Amino acid sequence: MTDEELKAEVTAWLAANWRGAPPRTERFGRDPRAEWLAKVRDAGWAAPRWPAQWYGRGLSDAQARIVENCFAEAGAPGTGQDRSNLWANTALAHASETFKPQIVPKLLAGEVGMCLLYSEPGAGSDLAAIRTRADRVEGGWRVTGQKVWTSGAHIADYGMLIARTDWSAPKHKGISFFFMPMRQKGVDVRPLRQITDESHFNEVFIDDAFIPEENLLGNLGGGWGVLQTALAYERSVMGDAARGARSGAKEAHGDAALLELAREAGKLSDPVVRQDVAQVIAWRMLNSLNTRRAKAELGQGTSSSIMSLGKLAMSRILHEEGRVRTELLGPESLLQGPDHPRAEDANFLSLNAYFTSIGGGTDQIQRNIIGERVLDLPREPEVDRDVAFSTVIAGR
Amino acid sequence: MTDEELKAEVTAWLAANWRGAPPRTERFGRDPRAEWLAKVRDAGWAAPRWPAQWYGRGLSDAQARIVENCFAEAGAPGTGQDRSNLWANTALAHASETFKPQIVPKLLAGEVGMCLLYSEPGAGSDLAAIRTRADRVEGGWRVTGQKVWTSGAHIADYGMLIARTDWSAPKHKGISFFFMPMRQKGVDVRPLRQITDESHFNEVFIDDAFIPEENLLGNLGGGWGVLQTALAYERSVMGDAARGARSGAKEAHGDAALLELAREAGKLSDPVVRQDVAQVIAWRMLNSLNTRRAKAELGQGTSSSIMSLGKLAMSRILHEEGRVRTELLGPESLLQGPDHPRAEDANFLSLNAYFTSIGGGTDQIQRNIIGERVLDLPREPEVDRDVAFSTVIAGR
Amino acid sequence: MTQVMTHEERTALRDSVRRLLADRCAEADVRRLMDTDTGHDAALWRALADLGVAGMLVGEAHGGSGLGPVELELVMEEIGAALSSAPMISTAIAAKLLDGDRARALAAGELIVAVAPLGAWDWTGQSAVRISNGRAQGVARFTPDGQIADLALLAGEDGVYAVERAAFTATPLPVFDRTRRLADLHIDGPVERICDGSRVAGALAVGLVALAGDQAGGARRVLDFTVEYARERRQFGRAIGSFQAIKHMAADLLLEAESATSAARHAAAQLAGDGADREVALALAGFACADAYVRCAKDGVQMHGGIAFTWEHPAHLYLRRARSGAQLFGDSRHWRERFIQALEARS
Amino acid sequence: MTQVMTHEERTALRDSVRRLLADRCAEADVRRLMDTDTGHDAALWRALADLGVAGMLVGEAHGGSGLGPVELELVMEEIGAALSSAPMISTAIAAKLLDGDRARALAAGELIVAVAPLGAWDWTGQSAVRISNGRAQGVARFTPDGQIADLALLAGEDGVYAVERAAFTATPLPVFDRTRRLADLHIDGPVERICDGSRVAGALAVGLVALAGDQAGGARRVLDFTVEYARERRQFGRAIGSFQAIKHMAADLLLEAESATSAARHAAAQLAGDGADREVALALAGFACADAYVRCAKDGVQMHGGIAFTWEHPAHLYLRRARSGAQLFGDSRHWRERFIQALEARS
Repeated sequence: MTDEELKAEVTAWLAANWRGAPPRTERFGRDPRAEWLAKVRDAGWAAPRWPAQWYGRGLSDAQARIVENCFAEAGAPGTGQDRSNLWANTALAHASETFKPQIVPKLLAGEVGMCLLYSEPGAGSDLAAIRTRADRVEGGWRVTGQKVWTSGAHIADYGMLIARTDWSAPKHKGISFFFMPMRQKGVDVRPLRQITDESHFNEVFIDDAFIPEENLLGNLGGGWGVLQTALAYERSVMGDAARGARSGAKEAHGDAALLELAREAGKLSDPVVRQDVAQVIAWRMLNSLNTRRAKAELGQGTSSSIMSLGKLAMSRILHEEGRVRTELLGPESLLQGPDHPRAEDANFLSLNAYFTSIGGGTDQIQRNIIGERVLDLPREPEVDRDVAFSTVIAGR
Repeated sequence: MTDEELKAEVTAWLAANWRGAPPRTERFGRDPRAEWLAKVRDAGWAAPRWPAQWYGRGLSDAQARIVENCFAEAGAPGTGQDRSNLWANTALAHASETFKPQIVPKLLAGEVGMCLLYSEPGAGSDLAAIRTRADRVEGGWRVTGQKVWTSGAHIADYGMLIARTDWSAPKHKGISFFFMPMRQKGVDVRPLRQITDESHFNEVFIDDAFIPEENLLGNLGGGWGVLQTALAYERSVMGDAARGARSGAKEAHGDAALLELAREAGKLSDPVVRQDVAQVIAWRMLNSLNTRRAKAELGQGTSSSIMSLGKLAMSRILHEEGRVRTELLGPESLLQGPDHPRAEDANFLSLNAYFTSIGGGTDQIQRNIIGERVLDLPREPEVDRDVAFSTVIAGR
Repeated sequence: MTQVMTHEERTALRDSVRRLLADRCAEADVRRLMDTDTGHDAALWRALADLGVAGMLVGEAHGGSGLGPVELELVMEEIGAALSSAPMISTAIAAKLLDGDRARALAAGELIVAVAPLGAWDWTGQSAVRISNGRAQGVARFTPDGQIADLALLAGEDGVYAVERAAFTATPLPVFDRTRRLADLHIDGPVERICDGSRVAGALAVGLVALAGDQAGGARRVLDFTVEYARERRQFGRAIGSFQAIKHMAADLLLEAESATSAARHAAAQLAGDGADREVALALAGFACADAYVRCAKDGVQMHGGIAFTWEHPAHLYLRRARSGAQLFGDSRHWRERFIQALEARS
Repeated sequence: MTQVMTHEERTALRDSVRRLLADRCAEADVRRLMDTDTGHDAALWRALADLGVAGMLVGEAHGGSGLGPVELELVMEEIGAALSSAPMISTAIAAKLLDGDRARALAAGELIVAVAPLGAWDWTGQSAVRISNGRAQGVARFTPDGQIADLALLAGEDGVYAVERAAFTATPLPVFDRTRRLADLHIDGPVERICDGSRVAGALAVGLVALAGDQAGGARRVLDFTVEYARERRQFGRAIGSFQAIKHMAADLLLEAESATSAARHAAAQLAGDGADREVALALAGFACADAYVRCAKDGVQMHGGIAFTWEHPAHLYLRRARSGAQLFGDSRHWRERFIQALEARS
């Protein structure tokens, strides 16, 4: 098919079908646009790079982008999930032949709510130190343990879970990866109160919960590898996204907003403020330019080292923007609450910046990753890397 | 003796003897004030805290300070060497009973030039990895190796040398500490050109040089311990001293000088400059206050964690002052040389700041030391700590 | 006459405050007060008064201990370390402005006084009170402890005026740092001129030193528990404090916390001795302590990782307090400017 | 007409420059030139001209390749990485101001032209040249490549004037960065008005982009050899790059170096396309590249430790070049101000 033919087909299909859909409000949980998404999926537009067998059309990246552009022009969601749908990509790559046909179509249509069950109180930066156990039983596994920093667990149907299935293997080698059904006795979800006084995350207490045989992804004991692809995926998405103010509209115009705040505060003529505001906006702009260049270089087949820098860059931007907003507001920043939205924003940003600098791997871990994977600097000696995990924990 | 009696005695002695002396120009090499210093030594004032057997008077710290104050009032040098003379203190504590009486009086009188032979090209931060060897021979040792970052080696009579005497011991345990005679065949001193285009340091190539038996300090293989006391001593002196501009006079008035430069440059009314200048001066002042408080707390018998912070603090001060001076000068900072003294200062400072942030243990090493010795944070696992040094180097 | 304590007496005072706060102002107490309307623990304040702390700056003639800024600073380090909401800063300032029975009641912990600096002293830039013919009208913004004050003092260049409780309404503000309550005072009523403006600078300097002590103490405490966590918490088979990333942050923070302590104590000593470097020292404390505290609290959260992103962990309480202190009485930008002005005046 | 190269052509151009510089502008060559009076390598400049680099911005009609800022920036990354003193920036600016035979000579590498921006363009704040009745008199300060210039261009708002060699004396300045020579031009003699002032802004923008490329290339190179050293150098039985202190500095520097590259290339693209964000992009490159280079060079020295404190080690040559670039055409403070002005104009 030529590019023109493709474009014509998508445009025609959209003209025939797209009538608008309710907006998506949450990243997690069931998608209110499910009906529309199912239509997109069935038409083969949800993941056009995927093979036809899996609802795709086997398009090249270039042609898939044509589809995406058509959808974007129409304001219609649902395509490009072969790039953006973490759950579906993971399932497609690693789910068992029994489970894959059950779950993939639902994921593409947003019909099932999902959450991540990775971190534990004792395994944050050192994710491979998880102690949640999955023990083999008739027809599947029984799971017991505790997970933290889970988003949307209270409305999820499945959790992508890592649990230890082999305690005699070294820490990275005894882990398996599952789609665990969340709606069962034995899975207890409690909200986690954040420093911002919000609760976007949960703790999940798992007590003898059951996972059917076919819900294992990848090989038994091969969970660390599955996890790595899922994490790399998440990181590349994360650097891109600004995570500052509460309102999505504000995020989109981050630069103008800071300038505007300085003007409102009557401080835009202050030379010190001008330097500070300029620097924050510059960092934000540089991060966008880096990301854009990285994508272009990937497009040209050049390897790009920039992709992994986005999250680290964003962390500096957010913390510094919190500082500058506070500087701009002066005494007003002492306040909070709905009557003081500018103060609320400055304070929220100052605290929520840790979501980026700690969440999904701290800045420190991120620098390790960049140093080792991008700059090829040697790893630190890891004392517990090659030791049976049961021996590691016995030694504490 | 009462404080008053002591004060009277010192004052009288100074009145009878002090007629001025040539100023000291270099930290290393023979002291031009040797004649006067010998007189101070013989009168018991050079190291008044030391026992009478070693030219001292066994005074308390409080009384010794009375002596120091009297000398300071008269403008006479030479006392307080029990606090300030690295060489004499090291020799008194560790030299052999044969060598000590030969060397200590000369050191107190500044009659012998000294230098430090610690670092090697392959052993900078990791000083215990030295490969200079001292092999046992009839009547002493034969030494071969290379040392760097030596000040005053070209005019020194002795070098305080660490060399490896046992290759089968772990790295820290096979090192011995010597006073090596410098004026002999086999010791070749070459100037080292610094990034500032000065040469205050030497490389020392040692080829089968001889050290007499009695010049060993401490025990054979116990050199690391001797070194630690000498280094701790150096560090506490170093944090105190500002190491910025070339001229001593300028150093003494560091704060006023930066303010003055801003005024000269016509930028003292610039709000951004004012913030920057204020911050540098503040850091300098805080460092002085920290040092003063540390000394006071030591006086009160409280343990003080502050002493070791001085060098790290000074490193930040110097680098930032280099930046601010450059900012103040603008295009003028592009220049160097005697016709552009302000530019020369700014550029010199910007480069020479590394003397503090690298020399005598990099900032990074210094942070390790503070973290481990002051804050009691655990050491990193050291892969080569308990291995025979010969095995360590064979493994490279 | 200011009393001068020996080193041992100071240590004893400090220890007694520390013990009291450890007992009565533990984290659970702080959190309980955060959820109350006034944020005030009357019983603890009485206990502090019994220790002589409320009246420490009140002269002995009025039932106080007649101590000076040096001892105040030391006590404030404890107050700050414990995140206590006790109205110490207000009380210390008031002690320098009140005499007679009011001073006596202040020392006894029976009178809580909020101080509103006006005119050139108005760090909020938003207060506006008109005083004439024995009456005052207007608003004094962001006044510490206003919500529990029995008396308000309007401190301007032309004099200090006392406003009785009946003549003002205190509107508690929805503060981000719930351990330090602020209120807008809406004043409309008679005032009493109690002294002329010449005492204001000295009194507010005492407040600045008190705040600096609070900041130094807070910085040190958040560093201490962060370092302790770094010693205990294990990841990758090692204590996280053995990793340079954490260890080096801790070393840098130690420099910050020690510098804050030096700055606060130096300002106290200069103020006590009326030293030549008084203005320089006060301005230095005005920003160095605030900056150090913010940095220690900020990096303290980062060093903890995820656990400190929870409401239940105390690290963010210190960050909130650090942020509020960094605004109170003028921000760091303001005090750096004052600092360089003082240097210019000296040179 | 600006020629547009394909990605492959650009890569080929870049590689050919890189190979030439690797061969003829190695560290030893740089050091040799540092010790000469002019700092200029005439043979290398001819070789660069033969590659088409000297005339890359000169139109094809005048013997150049008619390329644009995007290709210039790419070449400048190589020039900067190699610390080459080739008069590329001056030549690039001049290419946008000259026509006819002079442009032809410029493209052939036979005419070296120094450009002195005057009036509002005078980044030195110290130049003072009076032009009237076809004569100019005065001094143009800190002029790059002035010491080897055959022709000087005075670029002011009211026009561009050519000054022949006989009408000016170039006093070479004792520069801290000996890889970038500057001279004061003492001008006294006839001038020729060659175009009006409207071309100046565009020409100087080309110079800024060229400098940004130089900085991005230098930042990347110093980072590269620092990382390489960190992989090889062993202390405590490990490569120093395995320690977090070093590894994390390297990661932060990678962000700086990549950001510099993005900023320089974005400014080039905006200038080439005359994009809407042109002023914003130019100003951003004006400080982001300078700051990134200074930081990479500074931390690069620190990461090397003692070895980089020696004259013989190349790290300080990059630091010197970073420092000189950070002043040339205005410092970061200036460009941040210009940046926010451009943002204000846009909003």
